[in-house]
Amino acid sequence: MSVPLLSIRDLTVRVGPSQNAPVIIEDVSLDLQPGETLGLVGESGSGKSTLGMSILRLAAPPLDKGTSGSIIYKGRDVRKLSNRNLHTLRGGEISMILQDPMASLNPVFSIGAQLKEALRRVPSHRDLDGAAANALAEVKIPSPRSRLKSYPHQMSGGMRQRIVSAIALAQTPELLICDEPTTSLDVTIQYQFLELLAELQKAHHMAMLFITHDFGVVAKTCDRVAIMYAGQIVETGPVREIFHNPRHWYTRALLASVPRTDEKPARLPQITGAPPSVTRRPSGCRFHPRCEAASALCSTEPKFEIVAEGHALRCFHPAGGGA
Amino acid sequence: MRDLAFRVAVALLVVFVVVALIGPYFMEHDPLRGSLRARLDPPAWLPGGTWDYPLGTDRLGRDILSRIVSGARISLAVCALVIAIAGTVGTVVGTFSGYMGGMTDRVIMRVVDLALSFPVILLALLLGAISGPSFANIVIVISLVLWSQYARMARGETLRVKNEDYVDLARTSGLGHARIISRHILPNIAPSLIVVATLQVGVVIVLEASLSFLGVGVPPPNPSWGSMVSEGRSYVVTAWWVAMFPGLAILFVVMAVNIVGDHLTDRLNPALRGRGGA
Amino acid sequence: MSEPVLSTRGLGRVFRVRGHDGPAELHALSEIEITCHPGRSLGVLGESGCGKTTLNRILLALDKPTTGEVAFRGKALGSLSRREMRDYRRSVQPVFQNPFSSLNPRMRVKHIVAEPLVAATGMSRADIRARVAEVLSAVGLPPEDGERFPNQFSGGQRQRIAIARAISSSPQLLLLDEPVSSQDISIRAQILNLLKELQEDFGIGSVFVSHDLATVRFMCDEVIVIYLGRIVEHGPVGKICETPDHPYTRALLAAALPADPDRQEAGIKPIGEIPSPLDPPAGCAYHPRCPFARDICKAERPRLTDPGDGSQVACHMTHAKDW
Amino acid sequence: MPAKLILIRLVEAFFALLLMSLVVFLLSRITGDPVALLLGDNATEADKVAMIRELGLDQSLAAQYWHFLANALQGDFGRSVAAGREPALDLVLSRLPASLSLAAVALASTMLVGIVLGVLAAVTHGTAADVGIRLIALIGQSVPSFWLGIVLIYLVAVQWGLLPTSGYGGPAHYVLPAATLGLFTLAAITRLVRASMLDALGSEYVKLARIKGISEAAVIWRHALSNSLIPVVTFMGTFFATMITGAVVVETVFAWPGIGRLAYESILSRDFPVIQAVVLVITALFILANLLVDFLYLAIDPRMREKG
Repeated sequence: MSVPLLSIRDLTVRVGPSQNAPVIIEDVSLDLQPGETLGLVGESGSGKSTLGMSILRLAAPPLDKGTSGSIIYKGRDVRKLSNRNLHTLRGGEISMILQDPMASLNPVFSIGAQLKEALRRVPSHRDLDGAAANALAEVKIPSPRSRLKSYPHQMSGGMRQRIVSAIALAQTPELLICDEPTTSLDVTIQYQFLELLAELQKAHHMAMLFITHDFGVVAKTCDRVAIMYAGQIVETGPVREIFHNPRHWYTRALLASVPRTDEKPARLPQITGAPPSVTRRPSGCRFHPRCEAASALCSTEPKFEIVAEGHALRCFHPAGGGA
Repeated sequence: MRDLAFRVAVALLVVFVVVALIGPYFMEHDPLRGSLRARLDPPAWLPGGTWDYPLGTDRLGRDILSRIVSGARISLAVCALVIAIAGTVGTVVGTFSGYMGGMTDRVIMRVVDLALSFPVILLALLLGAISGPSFANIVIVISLVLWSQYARMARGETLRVKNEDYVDLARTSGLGHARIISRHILPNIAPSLIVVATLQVGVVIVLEASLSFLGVGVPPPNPSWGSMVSEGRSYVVTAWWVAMFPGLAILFVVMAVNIVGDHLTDRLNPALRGRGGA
Repeated sequence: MSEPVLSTRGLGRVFRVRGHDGPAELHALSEIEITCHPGRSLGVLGESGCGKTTLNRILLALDKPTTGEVAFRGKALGSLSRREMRDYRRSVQPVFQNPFSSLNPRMRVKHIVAEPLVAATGMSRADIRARVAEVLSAVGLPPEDGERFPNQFSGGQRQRIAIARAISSSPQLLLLDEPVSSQDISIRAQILNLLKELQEDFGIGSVFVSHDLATVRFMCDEVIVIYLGRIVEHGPVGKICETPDHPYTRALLAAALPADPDRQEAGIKPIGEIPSPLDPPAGCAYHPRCPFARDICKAERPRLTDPGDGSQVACHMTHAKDW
Repeated sequence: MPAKLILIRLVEAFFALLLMSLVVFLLSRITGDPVALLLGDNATEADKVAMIRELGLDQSLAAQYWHFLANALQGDFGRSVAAGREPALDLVLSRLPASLSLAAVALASTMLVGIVLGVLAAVTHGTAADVGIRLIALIGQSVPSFWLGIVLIYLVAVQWGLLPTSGYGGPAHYVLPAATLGLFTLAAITRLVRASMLDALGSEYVKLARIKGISEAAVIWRHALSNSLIPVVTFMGTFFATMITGAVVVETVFAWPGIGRLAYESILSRDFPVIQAVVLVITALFILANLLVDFLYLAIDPRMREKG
């Protein structure tokens, strides 16, 4: 396997520096290869968004002081960068699209001003207006030049998310983190946005970390997928492997519980209980109180083990696969 | 740290209320009658002072401590009355306006906006000048100033609560307006109104003192903290304590009220942080 | 078939709003005809701004239609006597999307659940208490929970409380407005199963408003698809999800991403933005986004007609088999 | 549509002025006997009758009000009853510069310092600097201005002799009155800016700005502050009213020859022509200030430009 673009090792994020502070992310390790798309799937409170923010060192104040582990981007540890280097990394090498396109544009500045702020950081851009118009054209905003003077409140949700993408991609980053970028969009708009992202990814040769709770989005966009539960990655593998042969009981149950358009069962297979809150996570396998295959062993800590090429999980009793 | 400040502030307010209620019965001196032999006596710890008059005396030889204790009662009474009157009127107007919505709401709110930002001290001075300083006057004038703040808060909160789904649900269950307002709206806007009320205690005390200072508040010889400062003004150079101590009393009580108000804001309605006191 | 609980005739709702230049009319709903029977579930499928929320509010008598009427057991809502109105309130109960907004934080759960009973039935206190315990256990909550306040419950539990409240007055029809879209994925199946079970056990009918084709497939018997305030297709759920006729429904089907990386080839890819309802396109409102649009689609609004299988579709091109 | 908005505001302003003039007129009529006040104790009946006719007091109340309005529109509020019998409006206008300059100095320094302190407190959230700034704001909100003025005069002017005790004059004369006048508003602005900066710094658009890689200074002073100023503008009208209220007190304490002190003196001496002029001039000023706030709003928040 080639040298990964991004390599996260043993990342733990607590709410503050104390060892007793509640843990949001626990021992997360993952690799991202150049040009590939990794889906990060989890429910609310699983820590997936915090993971995304931590990569750019944007986790909110008490969290930044409670972070340990390493985030290696092209051989450099992001966590040890000077402020100056951090600012060139942000936007320039790693960029991000946030969930809420309504909130992520500054309401008092024009689209053009916000876009140019990012473009100005690329020295080769002489004609900023032209570059900004091109950037809007690339995300398929009609009549881009006249749109530069518009304000965010004058656009639809789908348009705004495309503008956010134009801003995120203005400095041609190599890694794009997408934090639920389509959750607030209508389905037909979501579809088009995902297609656009795929095109942009190809054009810019970007790697993507795609954070979502929607398995349909993962199936459409990702090469590999990592499933998070209660702050840990419980299973990771190639997208086909995970969808067709999930080995962790959480992945398995979750996939089974999603309604489908092509069949109408009398009941959906359901997981009992609710995901634990950050302060009340069980010991051992975090999923064991809700797991149908749990044994006494499961209240001890399972290891993260590789079961097949690129397929690893954290479970004492993996499902399927002849185990 | 924050909790400590809050506790100290609460303790101070308890002392203020207790002193205002029963303090006057324990004072040796009559706050209204002075001793001509003891005019402008300094506080006990300065040369010439005696523990007979711990905080000194004023130009008529009246005991400053007794007058401050007695003034606390006036401040408390004004606060209680103003908050009861302005709070009731403001809450009724604001809740009605927000609940009705539409044109009614727009007209009422323009009036409230005007009242809110109008320098009502002019009206206060006018009223005071016309009918002479009196306790009733000051309560009316300050209520006139402050009802609009309750109205705005009550209206904004009513609008917020009115949009909550549980109000629609109550309507789908066939509840009438009166029951919706009493069961769903009022209990949910109450915390914010309590915050306003708390923060206003400070405003009321300062306004009352300011008006009394200007001579249109509590009529002399009753010892309002404001009029005490006013009387002491002419003696700042020779007898600073006459103006200093009542002023400090105002400062400490109002600070305590504001600390408690901020604390309640954080606890009851964090969205209003920093916007209550302006 | 049994007598319909609710039905609408020529329902329309126009809002007067402030447009870009002066007052404007927003046609939120036009010519909506639906019939709701006890024990049957009608899906209302559409994206944001299509009018499905307005429809829900009109069915709940929270809003009045501009044209047409809603009838309760065949009698127009406006002409109901006080007594009949109480019966209507008791028989038609909603569950909203957001259980954080639909439970009054200052009321105990038992009072929340009992509200429809207190207002619309003449039950004694003891009967009410018994009924509250009964419906709480029907949704899987212990009766002791009645003493607690909403903030002591998770999102999934809150939605159960909202459902308990809705069924407390033994309604014949539930109006379900996206009841799971604010829920975590592992909770969705629980809530959907619960709703389906309750409907089957008590013979309750429902109107299920949703943007998600897969959920509608699981929950509903029949579906109407709404686009910009008009019904564009109406039929049994199997037909809508497998062989839809209207191009918009087909786009929705393509955009409903299946949780399977091997089934990603869409039939008709959705294109374009949803137009502003203030300025809907002439003719067929979908024509700017429709790959099959002809001149007639721009000029003339298609009527709902039977394509030959008992369902209804509003499209000029339905019989043109060449597409 | 700003044009429509401005029109609505102008109509409102007109009615507010009209209402205020009615209030002032009625208050001055229901109180006491202006004739007795004007003529003193040893006037004859004939003098009184002549005076009543001269003042138009024998006409109906409505006619009197109409007369009053007509005169007021021409700038005629009558003459002061005090020594000199100056025209009331002239008296007010002659005192205006002192008040306006004091308010301008106080408001400008207050805004500047308040915004900076508010931003600093938000940026250093939770540290000693934040606690210190919040303590300043707390004291500023709690200290009664008349007392603060006296304390400052005693300490700074009398004990240390650094600044003049009172009166109107060069820049040094402005320091103490402006500080006294501005402290409450300073505290309010600091708190407001701190709170809205905290909101803004946690917002998604600030996250996106950081993701772009722009400097932290640009994030704070450009992205976050531009949004945090909107609530400050919302409260400008209230601040202005606070300043006027404060001016009456502060000008009295510092013997500042402005309209605040004039209002106070004329009310104490029941000089109704002056009272009427002062109140209406202040109302006009106040309305003007609120109009300015509306314009500021349009300038700072693009979302407002499209609302009617």
